[in-house]
Amino acid sequence: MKLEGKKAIWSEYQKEIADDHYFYVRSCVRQNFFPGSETAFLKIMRKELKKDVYEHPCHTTCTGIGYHGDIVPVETAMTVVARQFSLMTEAGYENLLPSCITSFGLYTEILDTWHHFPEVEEKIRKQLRKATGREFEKPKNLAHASDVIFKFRKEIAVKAKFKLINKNTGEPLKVVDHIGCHYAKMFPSKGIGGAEYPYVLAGMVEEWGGKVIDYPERRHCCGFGFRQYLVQANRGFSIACSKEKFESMEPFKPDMIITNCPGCPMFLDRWQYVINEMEGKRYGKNNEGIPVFTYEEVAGLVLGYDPWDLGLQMHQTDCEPVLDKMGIEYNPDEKRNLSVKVEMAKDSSLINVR
Amino acid sequence: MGKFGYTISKGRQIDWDSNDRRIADYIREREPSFKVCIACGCCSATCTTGNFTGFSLRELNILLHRGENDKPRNDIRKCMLCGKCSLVCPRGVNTRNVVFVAKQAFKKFDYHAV
Amino acid sequence: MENYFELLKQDIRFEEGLNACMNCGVCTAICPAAEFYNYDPRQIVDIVQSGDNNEVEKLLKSDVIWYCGECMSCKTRCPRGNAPGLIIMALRGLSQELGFFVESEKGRQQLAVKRTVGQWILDHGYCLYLEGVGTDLHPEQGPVWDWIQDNYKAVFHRLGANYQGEGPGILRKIPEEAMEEIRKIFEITGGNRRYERIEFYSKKKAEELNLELDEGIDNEYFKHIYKTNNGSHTK
Amino acid sequence: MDKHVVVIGGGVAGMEAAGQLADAGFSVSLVEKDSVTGGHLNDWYKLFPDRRNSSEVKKYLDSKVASKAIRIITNSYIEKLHHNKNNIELFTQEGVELTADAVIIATGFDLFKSSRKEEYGYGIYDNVITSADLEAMFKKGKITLVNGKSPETVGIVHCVGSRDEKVGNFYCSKLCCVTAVKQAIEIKEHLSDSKVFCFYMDMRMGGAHYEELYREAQEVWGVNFIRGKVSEASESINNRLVVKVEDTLAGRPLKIELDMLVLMAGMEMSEGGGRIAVTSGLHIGENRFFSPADHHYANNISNIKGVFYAGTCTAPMNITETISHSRSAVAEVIDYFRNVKD
Repeated sequence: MKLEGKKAIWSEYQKEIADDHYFYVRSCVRQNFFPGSETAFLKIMRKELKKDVYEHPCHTTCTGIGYHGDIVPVETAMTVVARQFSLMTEAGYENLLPSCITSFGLYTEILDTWHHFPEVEEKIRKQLRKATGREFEKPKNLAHASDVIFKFRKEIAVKAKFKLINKNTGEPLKVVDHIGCHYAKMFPSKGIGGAEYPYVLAGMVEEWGGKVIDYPERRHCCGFGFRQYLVQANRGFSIACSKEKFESMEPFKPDMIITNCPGCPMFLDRWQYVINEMEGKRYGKNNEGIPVFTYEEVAGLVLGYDPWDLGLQMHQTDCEPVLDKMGIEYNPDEKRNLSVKVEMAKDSSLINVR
Repeated sequence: MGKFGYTISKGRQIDWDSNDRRIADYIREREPSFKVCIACGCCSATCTTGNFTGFSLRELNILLHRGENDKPRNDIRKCMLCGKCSLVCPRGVNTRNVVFVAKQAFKKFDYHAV
Repeated sequence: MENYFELLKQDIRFEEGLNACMNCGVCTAICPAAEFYNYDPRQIVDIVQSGDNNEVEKLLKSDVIWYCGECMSCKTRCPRGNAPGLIIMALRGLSQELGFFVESEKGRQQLAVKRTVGQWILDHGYCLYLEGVGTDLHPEQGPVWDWIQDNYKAVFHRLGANYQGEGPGILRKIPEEAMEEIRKIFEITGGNRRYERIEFYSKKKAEELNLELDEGIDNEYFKHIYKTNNGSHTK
Repeated sequence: MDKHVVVIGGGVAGMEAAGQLADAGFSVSLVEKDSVTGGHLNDWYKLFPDRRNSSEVKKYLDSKVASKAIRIITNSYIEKLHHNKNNIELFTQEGVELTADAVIIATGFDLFKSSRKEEYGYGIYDNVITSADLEAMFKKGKITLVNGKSPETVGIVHCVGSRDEKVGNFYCSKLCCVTAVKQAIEIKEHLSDSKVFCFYMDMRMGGAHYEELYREAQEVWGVNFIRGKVSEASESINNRLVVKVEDTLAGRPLKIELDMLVLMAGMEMSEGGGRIAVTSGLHIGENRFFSPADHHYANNISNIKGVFYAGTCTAPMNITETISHSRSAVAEVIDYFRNVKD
């Protein structure tokens, strides 16, 4: 493997990412399965990086899962998205910051379609007006939340309390990155590093001391496949995809998986549990599983946030092996102890301030 | 199905590295014209059996070369050995003999139709 | 018989997704669905571009169009700029519009997607809804999910959520005026029509199969489509 | 007949044109960007379909340009040219001005830069090489992997940079199929125990004796032909290449691990040709090659009076076609002089 070859490709796929004043739209999957990640993201943006990130209480799902589950027609999805744009315009923002890859992909697809078929945009404007009386401007800048963390990866490294380094051996942690199909596969130029060798997570991992390992099934889908997971009868497909990835990455002995998309970490986490239940197979060293993280969780750990404030207790596959390697102290008793009162809701980073 | 209600799907890729190509090798040795097929489909188009059963000599050739022997070992029984295919092959493959030798090979390597 | 090709052409994704295909197979080579299902996106594109109305009708009524996971890996690679995934989306849309989806086991599942995700969008403004995802329907969520659901208030509170609260935040209650706008959008843009079509044809099919189907997900037909796998879809 | 003709490019087309012009009694300046003439011919070892040594053709061309009427200017390229009253003025990169009564552009082709097909990992994965890299190995007489060992399994990918909208090349480069077959046979000649796989979309064996070579590859050498465009390559823990393709004739995806992957790089308009086109206002086609006045009966004639095209600067061609095209360019020059008043 020649890293220079990848670097040449990375240098070709630079995308513009706004510097400040973001309009944040949340992810359905993140909110339900990784709430700590969105909380950590806002804390990093607002408290560590002093950025203005605004969240409109009236924003909704983009309907992405319904759209790709084929129950929501394309014009409906477009109009719902147009409404999000309208909320952004109304709040005085022009940099859209989705927390979800499916949303990011959908926004990108819609803007591209409107670009090629202006008559469709006109129709959607009319429909939105008719339904809600709203008007909108299209975002000037569209960046996924991971793009923004990538942009500020060096600032985060400066504040780092921990590194992605095994403190016992001094070796960098071996990290597998999983990008999420809708980040760049549809529009390679919209992703940092393009579709074939995305750099968005690799750049963070490198900057924070870890080593990204490539493996044959790196580009393979996690298997969500929308209707393929949503309906029980189809889940044999869903799990087979993740299994294919685990089998492919296993010989490289990864310490952890870092993910970009809201859904992928949930699947890569849960399917390890199911494969063990079904086939008695455990991946990872000492059969302890391969811990799976969101990029916000990794950023949070690097910045020294409490693992249980990040929500690592919501993972089925234990994350402790990575915490131990990084030398992060944590209270095991606190993991599932609900009597611990932490008033996160009063955290100022969760409040819109302009 | 257990408590989950499904099982992990098996891949259907042609896995070149783990496939058994002894049948194809056996045929190639004994009927060398087997090698020069270009998958044009003339044989299948003219095949009387194929018209009624979906049997395809073109497909059989490809699958055997890939070491995908399960379908061919079942399908090959359908061939009536009329030899029409040999007449139309633009590469002069002795298709009729390919079927003959293939049957021998299945027998030799103990592949039974299922 | 309707001219399906003309109907498909009305779908913008069909226009975007289909140029001339040269059958190179680059899509099938990396398609996750082709890897596990008896499925070949190249052949789908070939059938569709042939314009053969009978063959397209067969597709619309078959399981085959429901295997794709819409990962769009095919779009990255196609040397002719096609997107089989987008063509599939157009086919699925038409299959539901015409009621053909209930003719296949995989197609019938659309009701399950509609009555879960579809319902949550209109009821709550989210594609997923914490209380709707339980280990009864999602056993793979594992023991950790049982613990989370049993203690969701404390768990989500600690992680900074604003569960069903006012104002911004994780899993906040989306204000009624916002939900009204979403419902109105669904009404005007064909979202409701899609839902109604799925319901209408599913009810017809349930009668035909003699399976009970009332509202919600606790009924024979829902369970049937949610769980049935006749085993013919994979190798 | 004291006419002076400048030939731009000292590859097969330019050398042949210069030689023919000299034979016809003109004085010729042959401008070559490299330090030696011969162009891509210098990089090939044996030629398809007869596998004769490329040096034999080179020897013929060298003898053609040995004429005293030909001045060879190496390490120079033409930045710009324009028609000026009765002659054509040309400027080299160093600003040297040449004057010609006619010009033959023979700027040839560049090989497609295979790293642009990112999914094949050229320049990233150790044992992914191009057809040109493999020729260099043939020249050295040894086919080796990065670790010095001989490959046991080799895959050959057709259509790299050809017939591919993703890299902006809609056209077929026409000669990669036969190159693939030739190289497959040569690999088998070197490494008789190796297994060789050609991954193709269509076998376009249009030249004389090409189809016969294809048949020989199957019949004599046992090369495996799999119909499908390679979708991606990746590297396994053992430094082998995992290749994904659909076996379209079986209608199923196929996965295979190989020691080496050879990319059949297509042909593109050369950088030098592209530059002259821009600076001098010469027409190019959608394929970015020079677009002659008429593809049927005037395919040496440019849109600038007195400027003619020879060889692969107008489209992919093999050596036979290139030499024929050069000769017809010379015929056009003679015709032009006949009709132009001094």
